[in-house]
Amino acid sequence: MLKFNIQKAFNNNAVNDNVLHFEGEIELSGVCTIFGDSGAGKTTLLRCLAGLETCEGQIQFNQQAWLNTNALVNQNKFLLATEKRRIGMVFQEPRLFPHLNVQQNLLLAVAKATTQEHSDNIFTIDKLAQQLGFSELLTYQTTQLSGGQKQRIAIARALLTNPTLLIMDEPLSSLDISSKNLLLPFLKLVSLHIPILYVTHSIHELFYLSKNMLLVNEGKVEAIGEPQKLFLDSELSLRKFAHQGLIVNVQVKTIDLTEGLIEGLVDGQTLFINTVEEPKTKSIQVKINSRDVIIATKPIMDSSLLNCLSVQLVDFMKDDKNSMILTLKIGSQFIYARITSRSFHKLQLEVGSCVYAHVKTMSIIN
Amino acid sequence: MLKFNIQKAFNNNAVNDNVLHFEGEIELSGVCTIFGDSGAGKTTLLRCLAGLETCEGQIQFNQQAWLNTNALVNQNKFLLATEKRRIGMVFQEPRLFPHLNVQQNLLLAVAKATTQEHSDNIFTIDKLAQQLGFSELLTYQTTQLSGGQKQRIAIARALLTNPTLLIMDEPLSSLDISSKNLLLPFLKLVSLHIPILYVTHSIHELFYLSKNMLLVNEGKVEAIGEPQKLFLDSELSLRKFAHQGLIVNVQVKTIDLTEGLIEGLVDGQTLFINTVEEPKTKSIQVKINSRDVIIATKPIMDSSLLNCLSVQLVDFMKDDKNSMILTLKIGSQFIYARITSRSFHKLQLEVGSCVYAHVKTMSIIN
Amino acid sequence: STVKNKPLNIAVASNFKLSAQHIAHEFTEISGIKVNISSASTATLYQQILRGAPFDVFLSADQKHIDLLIDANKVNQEHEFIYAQGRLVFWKPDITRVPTLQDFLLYDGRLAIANPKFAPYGIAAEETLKSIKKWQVQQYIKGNNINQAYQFVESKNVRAGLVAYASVIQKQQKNYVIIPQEWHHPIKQAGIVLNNDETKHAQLFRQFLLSENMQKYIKSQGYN
Amino acid sequence: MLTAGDYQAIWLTLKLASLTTLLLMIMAPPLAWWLARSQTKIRPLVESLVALPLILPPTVLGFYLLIAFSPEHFLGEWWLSFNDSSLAFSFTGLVIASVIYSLPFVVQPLQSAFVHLDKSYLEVSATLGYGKFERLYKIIFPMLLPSFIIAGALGFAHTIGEFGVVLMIGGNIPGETQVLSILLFDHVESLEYASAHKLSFILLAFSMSVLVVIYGCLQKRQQRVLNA
Amino acid sequence: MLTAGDYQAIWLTLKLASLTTLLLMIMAPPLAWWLARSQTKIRPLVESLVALPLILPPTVLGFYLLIAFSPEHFLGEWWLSFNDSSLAFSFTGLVIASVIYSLPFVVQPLQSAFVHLDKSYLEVSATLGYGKFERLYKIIFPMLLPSFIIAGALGFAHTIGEFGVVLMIGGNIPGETQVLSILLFDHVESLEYASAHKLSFILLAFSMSVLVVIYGCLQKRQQRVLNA
Ligand SMILES: Nc1ncnc2c1ncn2[C@@H]1O[C@H](COP(=O)(O)OP(=O)(O)OP(=O)(O)O)[C@@H](O)[C@H]1O
Ligand SMILES: Nc1ncnc2c1ncn2[C@@H]1O[C@H](COP(=O)(O)OP(=O)(O)OP(=O)(O)O)[C@@H](O)[C@H]1O
Ligand SMILES: [Mg+2]
Ligand SMILES: [Mg+2]
Repeated sequence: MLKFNIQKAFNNNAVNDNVLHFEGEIELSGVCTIFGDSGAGKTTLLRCLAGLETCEGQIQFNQQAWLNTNALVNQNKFLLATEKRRIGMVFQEPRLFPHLNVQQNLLLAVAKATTQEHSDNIFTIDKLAQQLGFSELLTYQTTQLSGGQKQRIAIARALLTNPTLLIMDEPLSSLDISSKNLLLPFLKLVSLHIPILYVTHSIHELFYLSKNMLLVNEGKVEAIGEPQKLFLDSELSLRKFAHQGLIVNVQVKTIDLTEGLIEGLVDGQTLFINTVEEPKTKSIQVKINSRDVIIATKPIMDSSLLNCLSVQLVDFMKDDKNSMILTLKIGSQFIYARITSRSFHKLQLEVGSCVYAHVKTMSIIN
Repeated sequence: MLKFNIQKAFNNNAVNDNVLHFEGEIELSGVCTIFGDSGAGKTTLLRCLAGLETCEGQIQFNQQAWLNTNALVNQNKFLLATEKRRIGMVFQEPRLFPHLNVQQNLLLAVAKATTQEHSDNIFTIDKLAQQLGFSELLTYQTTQLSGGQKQRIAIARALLTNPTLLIMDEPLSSLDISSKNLLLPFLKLVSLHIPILYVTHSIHELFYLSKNMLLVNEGKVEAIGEPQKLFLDSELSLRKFAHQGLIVNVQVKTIDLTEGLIEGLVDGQTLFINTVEEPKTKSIQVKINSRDVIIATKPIMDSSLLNCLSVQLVDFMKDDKNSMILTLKIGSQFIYARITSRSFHKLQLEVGSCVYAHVKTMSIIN
Repeated sequence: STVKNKPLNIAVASNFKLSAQHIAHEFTEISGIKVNISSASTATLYQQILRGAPFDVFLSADQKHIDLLIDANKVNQEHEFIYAQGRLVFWKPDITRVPTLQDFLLYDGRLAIANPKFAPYGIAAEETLKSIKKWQVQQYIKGNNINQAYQFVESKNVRAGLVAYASVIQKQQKNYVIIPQEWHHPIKQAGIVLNNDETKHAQLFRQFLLSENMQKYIKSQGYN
Repeated sequence: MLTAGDYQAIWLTLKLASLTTLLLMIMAPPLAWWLARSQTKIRPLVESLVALPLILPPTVLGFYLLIAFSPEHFLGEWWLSFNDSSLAFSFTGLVIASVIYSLPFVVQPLQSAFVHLDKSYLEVSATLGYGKFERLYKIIFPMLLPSFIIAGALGFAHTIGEFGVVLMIGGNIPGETQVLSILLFDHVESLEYASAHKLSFILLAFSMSVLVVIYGCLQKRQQRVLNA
Repeated sequence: MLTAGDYQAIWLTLKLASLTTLLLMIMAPPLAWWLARSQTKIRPLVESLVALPLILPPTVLGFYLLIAFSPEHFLGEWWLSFNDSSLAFSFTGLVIASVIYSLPFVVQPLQSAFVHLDKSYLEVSATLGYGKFERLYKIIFPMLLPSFIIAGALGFAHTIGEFGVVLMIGGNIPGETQVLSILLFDHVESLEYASAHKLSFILLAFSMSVLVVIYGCLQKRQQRVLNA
């Protein structure tokens, strides 16, 4: 549990100061993604939490106080130094030490990790080098690396300190697609052991990684919660991403690993999901993008579409000139569909209509 | 026209040097995207072209020689200094000058631009500040900016020098989605005036921006050509992105701006495309992602799907455990479809089958 | 009279600087000739003159350096003169009475002297100590010149020293005893006219310096 | 309170320090730049030569300069060929000696700044169209202004404090070569403590206030840039 | 070739310079760090004080030290309370004076390096678990090693070349305070030019070779890091 109520004032030569005020409480398990516009204050929030930025207020990490400047009169203000917070941090830039080569950079992190209680760090340099694909780079000087190579090493370094909390600021944005595809599952795995605070601009990463998200807007925490909940909320600044899609809970019925298909139930209706490995739990979450949902008044036959859900149209709104966003109800859950206005009119849809929503199995993000 | 044949040797403390050898010729109009894995040599290529990295070989920009170290015995080696090449450059990091505020940083670029021939620079600080959304930041110190804010200013700075070639190294990777959505069309517009060499890891940006791409792999230029051509080529390192999709040429028939729809023809068959503005030319290019293509043995009726193309299956391959990639022929053009193996078998498809390919209008990338 | 305005440059060993200033002042009053005084250690001035320093008169603290200049054919021997003779005193400011020679003979603390290697007063001090068989017995604190030896004592860093009579007179000190003349060779301070140009200003200054009045004044400043 | 001689020495010292600093600020930046970047084998040698005045006792340096300036040697001879008095004991001689003596004080802060200068800023400047020299004075100079100011201030200060060299080659001639440090030493040597204390105090007060102002401004600027 | 006195002076000089450098390398880094980062109002004052030995002619500095060392003043008195001879004319006195005199030479390169040090490296170190002091000696020190070496070398070199201060407070005692620079001056003053030239040559050759080696190593390292 990470609980904070902090204020940070920046003096920007402007008439009035730029005051950021973050308040919230995050359940620390898995990845919590921090999401928001450029300049919203994500980096500042992370830096305050890491103790790299002086700020006013309180921060509480599990049982441990990290900051308390609102102490009672006869008490001392309390500030736990960054190095005592046992966090691993990946910055927006790699920040490798220029006087050391790759291996030495990593050893600097290892040296510190082994002197702390949990000497049984689950990560070692060799394992990480293999998993993140930089085994041949170990003897390189850091100035000899490409942008993406540096970033992978920065991630390894943060992990090697054996942290109790991992803070990552857009760690994958400079990586190529293959590296991203390698690292995303890796980070998801890591998050089973170490909670991660994760800043990203990618909705894909957001939904792929996180059970929990924190929405930052104009220097404030706008909302904290499950991504699918927040994306459904039309009051939030996320509204502009409404077209993106939602997460639904699926009960696993059968798993066919040879075909790589899961047959699941969404409130009683069958949904096929592609997979590469057996899911860990009976109940899984998948993301259905609004742009992938096809609406039909009759079930579609004789096509490659495997999924046909009987849904009810509960709301619709014009998104931009040519598209409509429909909110569809499946039992107790919702999905969005984004279709052209022309189709909307052609199908003569209205609130309450019962229609069929089709989604390609390939489009469902597990 | 940018023609180069350059060699760059890095000494990486390894037994043998790491020699990059780039050879190619690029038509300079619009955006040419440089694509490749992390560490493939994209940044190095750009730096060599910009004259920031010493290298051997020749570079020819239109009529102008930029580098020639292979001169004849009695001739001098030739190297045009970076500042004389009239290029604008956006680096992987923003690199703003820390002692100047935002406005002063930009003025430094303007000062140089007006002393050159074309004093009628199409860009001004005010216009760019508005277009890129940093009007309120002009008086900020650069240390007071967020990562994304810095990057937008770095882009503006490069444009203000009034360059004859713009070189951009992953310029949008640190930006939020709104900024990306703002900047992508903007850069496309810019590229009508100034050719752009553009490094990105995003296939979306690649297809959105560029008519031309240069594929870099392991320190070599693997291929140069239209993106759709290269993505079709199974010999290239791009094969791993085959699932992503292809570009098709569409003849514009009618444009309905109220509904935001273009009705076009793909080799005689109707295709609806959404749009926000009237296309500039009669022939446009759109991208159809393989994951968005639905195959049916009969045309699908009574659904939100507007596009139904009659296609012929010319090839298929297993992609991973559970999916198949089908190559479909529409007249003289091709698209990919990615469907589950289960659907593939259910529909009893085989090479030569004539089927119907459906694509949501919303899924087509204009 | 434009010629008169050309100042006379006089190089003075630093121990004689204050007296020289007074004399120069008087000289200017009478003759109207401006005088510039430059002071440094004798050895430094010697080297500078050897390398063409624009001095008209050189007032050394000893005779040796003048002789060296003559040997080097830099100057004419006729222009040499003795303008003063220095005296050494044993100065011990931390006793309540005026010390006697007996005090000097019995003193066995650290003693401040000028460097016997090159400073004229230092050479005299060495001779003195040798004559009373105290050389090599005592520990010396060597000043670069005699005034520095004086400073060492004055700042109480050394309890006693062999310093110039002129210094204790100038600073109106009391607790000193004059070292008998026989204990060392006389500290003859020689001077020489370096620039014997048509104006003869330098010669005028020499005459003035050796005049009875000025010699009397010099004696009053602690010289013989 | 101060004698005419004191004023003369102060004025002469300021003149010498200003002129020396000016010359150094012209010569030192290119040298420092070269020392910071060059990869040639002779660089360590040049670097050591520049640092030499730090090691050599100033009087010894002065002694050898005196020999070099004397008409018997090339430099002095060449000077005498179109001047009627020797290079030693002249103001020009002092300026030359001071430039040599204070060179490391100006070169070293600049070199250190240049070494720490991230070359990415140079690259950006080039892509903005700034040529080799424009880069230096339009971008690097304003960017490293604090280092230039410190270099200048140190050069100036050290020239004011210079003593040993001037003692040897100056000849302590009032109005020509008798600078403040020499006059001060003179006062001390001739036991004129009151004058010595007075001059020291003035020297101290002046230097300290100049330095405090400079360092204060630099601190403000640093604050602004770092945005504490 | 060299006399016993020469050897003694050389040995003494090396001892003095080493000890002084050692003390400076302990004192200077924290001071330089504070000067590079502090935002307090008194920082420019302290900065100016540190720079003072650059401005004040060394003989004048020596003169005031002589006064300060005398038993009439606090420092000298305190020293005499547990020593039987005065602080002036002692090796300890020389060390104290040298530390004061060479302080700016060590502080300034370090301060400059610290100012140019990107604070992001400190932040990374903190997130890696390195505490305030560990950061300094486990990360910043190795990272800025060249600056530390240069600072040490300059302090050492300048102590060797120190003359004015030692002249005033040393008293020219062989084996105790007669360092090389004083002996050299002695030779010059007593017109023993041959000895002077010899000693100068040795001083030069030694210093130059040390400097050339140091600068050469630093250049290599720079090459490796910058990867020319
Ligand atoms: N040191 C600073 N001084 C003053 N203002 C600052 C400072 N750092 C950040 N800001 C301001 O605070 C706001 C939040 O910045 P922050 O870096 O936290 O944004 P961000 O959400 O991380 O954005 P991005 O996605 O672009 O990285 C911005 O408006 C920025 O201008
Ligand atoms: N200065 C250098 N010295 C030695 N090797 C270098 C240097 N710069 C780059 N390299 C090597 O050259 C290769 C290409 O690097 P480059 O930076 O061009 O990659 P990139 O394609 O831009 O990668 P990324 O997408 O990660 O930015 C890498 O393997 C890198 O290790
Ligand atoms: Mg940020
Ligand atoms: Mg790159």
